Amino acid sequence: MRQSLIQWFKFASPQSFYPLAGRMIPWFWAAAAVFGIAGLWISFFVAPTDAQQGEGYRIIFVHVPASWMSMFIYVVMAFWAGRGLALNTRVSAMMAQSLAPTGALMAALSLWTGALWGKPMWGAWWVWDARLTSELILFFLYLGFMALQAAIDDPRRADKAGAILALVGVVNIPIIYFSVKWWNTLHQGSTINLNKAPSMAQTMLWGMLLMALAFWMYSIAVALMRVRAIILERERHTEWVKHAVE
Amino acid sequence: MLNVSGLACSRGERRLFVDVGFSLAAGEWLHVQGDNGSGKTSMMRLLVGLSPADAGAIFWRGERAPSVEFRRDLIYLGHHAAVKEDLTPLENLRLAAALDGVALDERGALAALIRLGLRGREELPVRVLSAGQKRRVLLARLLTRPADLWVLDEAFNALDVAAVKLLGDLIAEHLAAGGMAILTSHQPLPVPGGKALVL
Amino acid sequence: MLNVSGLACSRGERRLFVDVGFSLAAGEWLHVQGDNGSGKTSMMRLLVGLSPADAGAIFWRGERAPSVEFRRDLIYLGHHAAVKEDLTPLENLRLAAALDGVALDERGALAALIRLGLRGREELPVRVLSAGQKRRVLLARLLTRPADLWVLDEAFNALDVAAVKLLGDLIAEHLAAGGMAILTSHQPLPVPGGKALVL
Amino acid sequence: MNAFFATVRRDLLLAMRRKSEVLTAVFFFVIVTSLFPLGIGPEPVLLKKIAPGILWVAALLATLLGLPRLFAADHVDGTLEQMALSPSPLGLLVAGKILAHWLLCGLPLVLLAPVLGLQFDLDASALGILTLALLLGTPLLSLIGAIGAALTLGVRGGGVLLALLVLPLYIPALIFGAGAVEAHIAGLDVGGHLSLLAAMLVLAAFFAPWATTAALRIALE
Amino acid sequence: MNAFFATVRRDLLLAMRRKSEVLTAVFFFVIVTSLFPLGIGPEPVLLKKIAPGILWVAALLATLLGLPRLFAADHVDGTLEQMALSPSPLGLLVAGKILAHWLLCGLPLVLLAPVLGLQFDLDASALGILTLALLLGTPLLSLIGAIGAALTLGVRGGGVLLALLVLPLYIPALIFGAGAVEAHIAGLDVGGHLSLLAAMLVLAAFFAPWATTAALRIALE
Amino acid sequence: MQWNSVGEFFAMGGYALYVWGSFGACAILLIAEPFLAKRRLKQIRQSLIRERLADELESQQRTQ
Ligand code: HEM
Ligand SMILES: Nc1ncnc2c1ncn2[C@@H]1O[C@H](COP(=O)(O)OP(=O)(O)OP(=O)(O)O)[C@@H](O)[C@H]1O
Ligand SMILES: Nc1ncnc2c1ncn2[C@@H]1O[C@H](COP(=O)(O)OP(=O)(O)OP(=O)(O)O)[C@@H](O)[C@H]1O
Ligand SMILES: [Mg+2]
Ligand SMILES: [Mg+2]
Repeated sequence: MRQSLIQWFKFASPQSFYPLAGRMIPWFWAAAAVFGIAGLWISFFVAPTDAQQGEGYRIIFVHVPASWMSMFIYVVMAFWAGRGLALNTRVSAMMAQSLAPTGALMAALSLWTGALWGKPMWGAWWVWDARLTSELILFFLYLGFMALQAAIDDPRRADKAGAILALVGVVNIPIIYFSVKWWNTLHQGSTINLNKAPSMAQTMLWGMLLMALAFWMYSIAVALMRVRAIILERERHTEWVKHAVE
Repeated sequence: MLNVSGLACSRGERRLFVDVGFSLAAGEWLHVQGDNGSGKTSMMRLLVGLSPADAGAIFWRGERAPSVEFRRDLIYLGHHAAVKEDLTPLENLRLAAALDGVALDERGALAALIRLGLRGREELPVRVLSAGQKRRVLLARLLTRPADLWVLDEAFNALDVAAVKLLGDLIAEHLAAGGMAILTSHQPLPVPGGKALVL
Repeated sequence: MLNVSGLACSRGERRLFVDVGFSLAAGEWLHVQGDNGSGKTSMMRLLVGLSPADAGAIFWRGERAPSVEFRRDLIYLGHHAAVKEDLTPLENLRLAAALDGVALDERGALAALIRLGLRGREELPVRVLSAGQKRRVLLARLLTRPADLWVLDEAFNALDVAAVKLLGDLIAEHLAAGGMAILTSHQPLPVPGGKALVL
Repeated sequence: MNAFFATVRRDLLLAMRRKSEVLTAVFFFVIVTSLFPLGIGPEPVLLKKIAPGILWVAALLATLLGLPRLFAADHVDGTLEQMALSPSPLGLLVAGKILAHWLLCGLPLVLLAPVLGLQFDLDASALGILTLALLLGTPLLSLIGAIGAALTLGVRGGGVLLALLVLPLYIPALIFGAGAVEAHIAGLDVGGHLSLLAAMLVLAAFFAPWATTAALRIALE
Repeated sequence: MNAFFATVRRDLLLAMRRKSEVLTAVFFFVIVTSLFPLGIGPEPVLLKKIAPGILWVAALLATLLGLPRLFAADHVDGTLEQMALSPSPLGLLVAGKILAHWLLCGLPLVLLAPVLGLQFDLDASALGILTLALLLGTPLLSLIGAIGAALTLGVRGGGVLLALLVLPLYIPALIFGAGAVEAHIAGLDVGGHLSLLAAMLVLAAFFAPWATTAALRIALE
Repeated sequence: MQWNSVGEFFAMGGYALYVWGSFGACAILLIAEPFLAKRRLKQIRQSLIRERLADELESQQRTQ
């Protein structure tokens, strides 16, 4: 326990995190590819046609992972940002900064695939339903976070201001999650419920979970790639960076 | 009573200064000197705790600053006017005192304004005052709030000859009463003695 | 070439001055003196046409000012910084020239900034510059726009010793080339000669 | 606590001195609510249906409009610096400023809403719920808004960035606030909506001054 | 004319430098249009009916939000003084600033309106009319707004006073602009509405820069 | 396996636009993003290398 704690703090320095991230990236790409291929296989070739929705329901295999990741990444981002604010560790703030674009991308994908699903199912690209709207808010929160950081030129100040915004915005996550419970809306409620038997076919569930894992691994890989660039950009005047690039 | 050591500051990629140190005892004052952009203002802002230093330590009466005690003993007047243009000099002074938690009655506030040559302007909105008169309103705070350490950034700017002399006298009185002061100015200062720190 | 007569100004119920008059010929300059609040800034703003006078007349080369010719021949630098904090010194200078309808290439702008000791700051946003550096950016306009009449309100404020000397030299050069200048300052001015006007 | 009341008094005094400011947030509220009937056309049934939504959105925008000025003036002229250096805790002064903002930009809306609601043909009990919801909601708007105002302080062109940051956070208040009135009109129970609003208010009252203070210190660096 | 384009370029450059500013007027527009459905509830028929009104009011508020900054920054830092003293006519510089304001705060709304209209389920021809009406209307908003911005310049707390002055003047634009789309949806002729808008635009284009310049000179005194 | 032909697979039971629109958008964005990240890394690396070269040149000139 102690040992791992020490490890944890050791990697809090950009200098040691930069090569570590470089070594981890290929593994996450590999995992993302494996899960992705398996997931796609199930999505298109194993999962049966839905009785009500026909083949249209297959959007679920990208829509749900994107929606989950958009929320999950926000929480992770807020965690890193808060850690950076509290402990003043530079890597944490950089992680938060590198996660934001990926999170925004996931939110955009969730909105896009949801809209493409809504047209055949509900007959409208967009309805002002609570969950859809709160997902839109999440997208705006990501954009706000990035806009705020871009608007402040001193990176240290930008980190701190962004952290406060990220922490305040966390309240939105439970609202998205519970939105379907609190308002009766068009959007589907939770299908994965521990108490009840799964309400959808077992294969669908597997496909969804595999795709979600693929999205997850993908997100980690891209975020690590981006954080490496951010580290170099921010630390370009230190000695170690001059030797880090060959 | 004020001990500063190893202070370093950088802005952007520029190192402004490293390893600045000095100490002030009761009755002493420090003249921070340097060309435009050498870092005088930045140093003072570090000192009073408005921005974090890259390195270094500041001790006030043996305790690490910035602390509440330090703030209670401190007056910092910067480049900014820090007066509300819509309020009168009188209101400005009394409200500033209230925010600092100091009791200040009308009489005391008026006396300070008159000492600073603002007789007849107490009831005008600060907006219409001249540049030098605005500075004087700000300087009146030196009289209305007791504080041991005065940190004045180019306080002599925009003042006419009489006001420069007056401020010099105020500082001399303050030092004689055991106070301390840190000043910047590009002009020669009308205060005798004083340590010098060149950035 | 500049003829001012019978100028009067009041603010609120206060008469600041009446019957101010003077004239300036090529190569001459005027030192407007007076205590804080005596009306120096107000007088200059009347003169350049920013606010209307109670009475009096201003003639520039025999024609009644303010006219377009007068404005073309005039540079007025006031208490304000009048530079955009978000832009770099270089951009500030070039855009100010463009608004005045003067062609100014990068080379010319750079040369002016370097003459004013801003080497290495051309690409920083003005916001982060020091108080004196901001004033220098403003003063660079004196070099980039030809004008016969310089009206400078406390232009020596916030400048360090080297910059004060530099500005003095600039003014002397300007006068030697047949220009005119109207200056205020509470400090002694490093420019020889000059008429005095006490308000 | 003295410093707290001194801040409130100071901000109120400043607002009074500018005279126009006190009434104009209210006028804005009135004008925005009257714009909609103009843009949408005068159908009573339609108007009644959209009344709670419009009143809430107008209240939200009126609050938003006053936000950039919450700290900006004090920042530009250096007063905020002086506050940060004051021996009184900055958090207390900030809380005072937020309260003053609510008294100036929030409370008048609460008092005015019933009158404007009348124009939209809402009945007395719906008006009561509307007022109650606004009474809980407007301080929440001021509290959340203060965080945004502090975060965008150093930032140039902050006014619009502020809107971008703050509006998403206002949406829950809007949904529950307008929802309460709509639920009441539809004959449903409004307790849930109102207690959620109250819970958010309590939460914000604890955390917002703290977050605002932290953001201000960052802006001053 | 050089000074005119220099002003436009300068204002655009300043806006770019603040980065966020360019996109945020648009975001404000988007967010405000999304607030209403949230406040009002998700009934498609109802929403379609109020869509033109909402889009116009949102455009109007988005323009309004950028107005206080139109001259304020130049005033505070003394640049406006310098402009008034510049040999180029002040009216020309002012016209340049107004054009830049429209390019930054008006044009993006025109381009975005069709997309947002889609969300409210408007059909293609209604979207066309909406865009055309906004194309005529938003420059009008900028022109009228500039007068208000100049008039409230010296005045402290001008932001809200500005809204108070300008909104009443915006109402004709709102009525004819939203009216055009509603008339089209109702199957009526829209030529009248649009030509009235165009006439107002021409009138404003002649007089607004002049009035603004006069107001600015007063503010500088 | 429920597909009898490749054509049927791409037709997606009449939902081609929606299903392929979703999967396609995901594919495009998820492939583009790593490339953008990669480019950012490359740019900063190049600029660092350039800077080191400039340093070397400068020190060479100084010793000469
Ligand atoms: C733009 C439109 C849409 C958005 C923004 C959106 C957003 C979301 C979000 C945030 C989630 C994850 C929340 C959770 O797991 O509890 C989710 C899950 C889901 N969505 Fe959507 N959605 C949209 C449209 C649709 C449509 C049209 C359908 C189907 C007709 C749909 C079906 C689902 C399903 C089945 C889930 C999984 C729920 C679960 O298993 O928990 N969504 N959506
Ligand atoms: N981001 C940055 N990058 C590079 N240099 C910067 C940055 N921010 C500030 N500076 C420099 O830091 C210095 C800050 O100086 P400061 O304001 O402390 O000077 P000062 O000694 O008070 O000068 P003055 O006498 O003009 O008031 C300036 O030289 C400024 O150019
Ligand atoms: N409304 C008013 N009522 C009374 N007095 C006023 C009013 N407005 C301005 N004043 C006075 O007019 C004078 C304006 O002075 P001005 O700014 O011209 O002075 P100055 O000579 O430039 O001073 P400084 O050296 O301080 O810059 C001040 O004394 C001010 O108090
Ligand atoms: Mg300084
Ligand atoms: Mg003056």
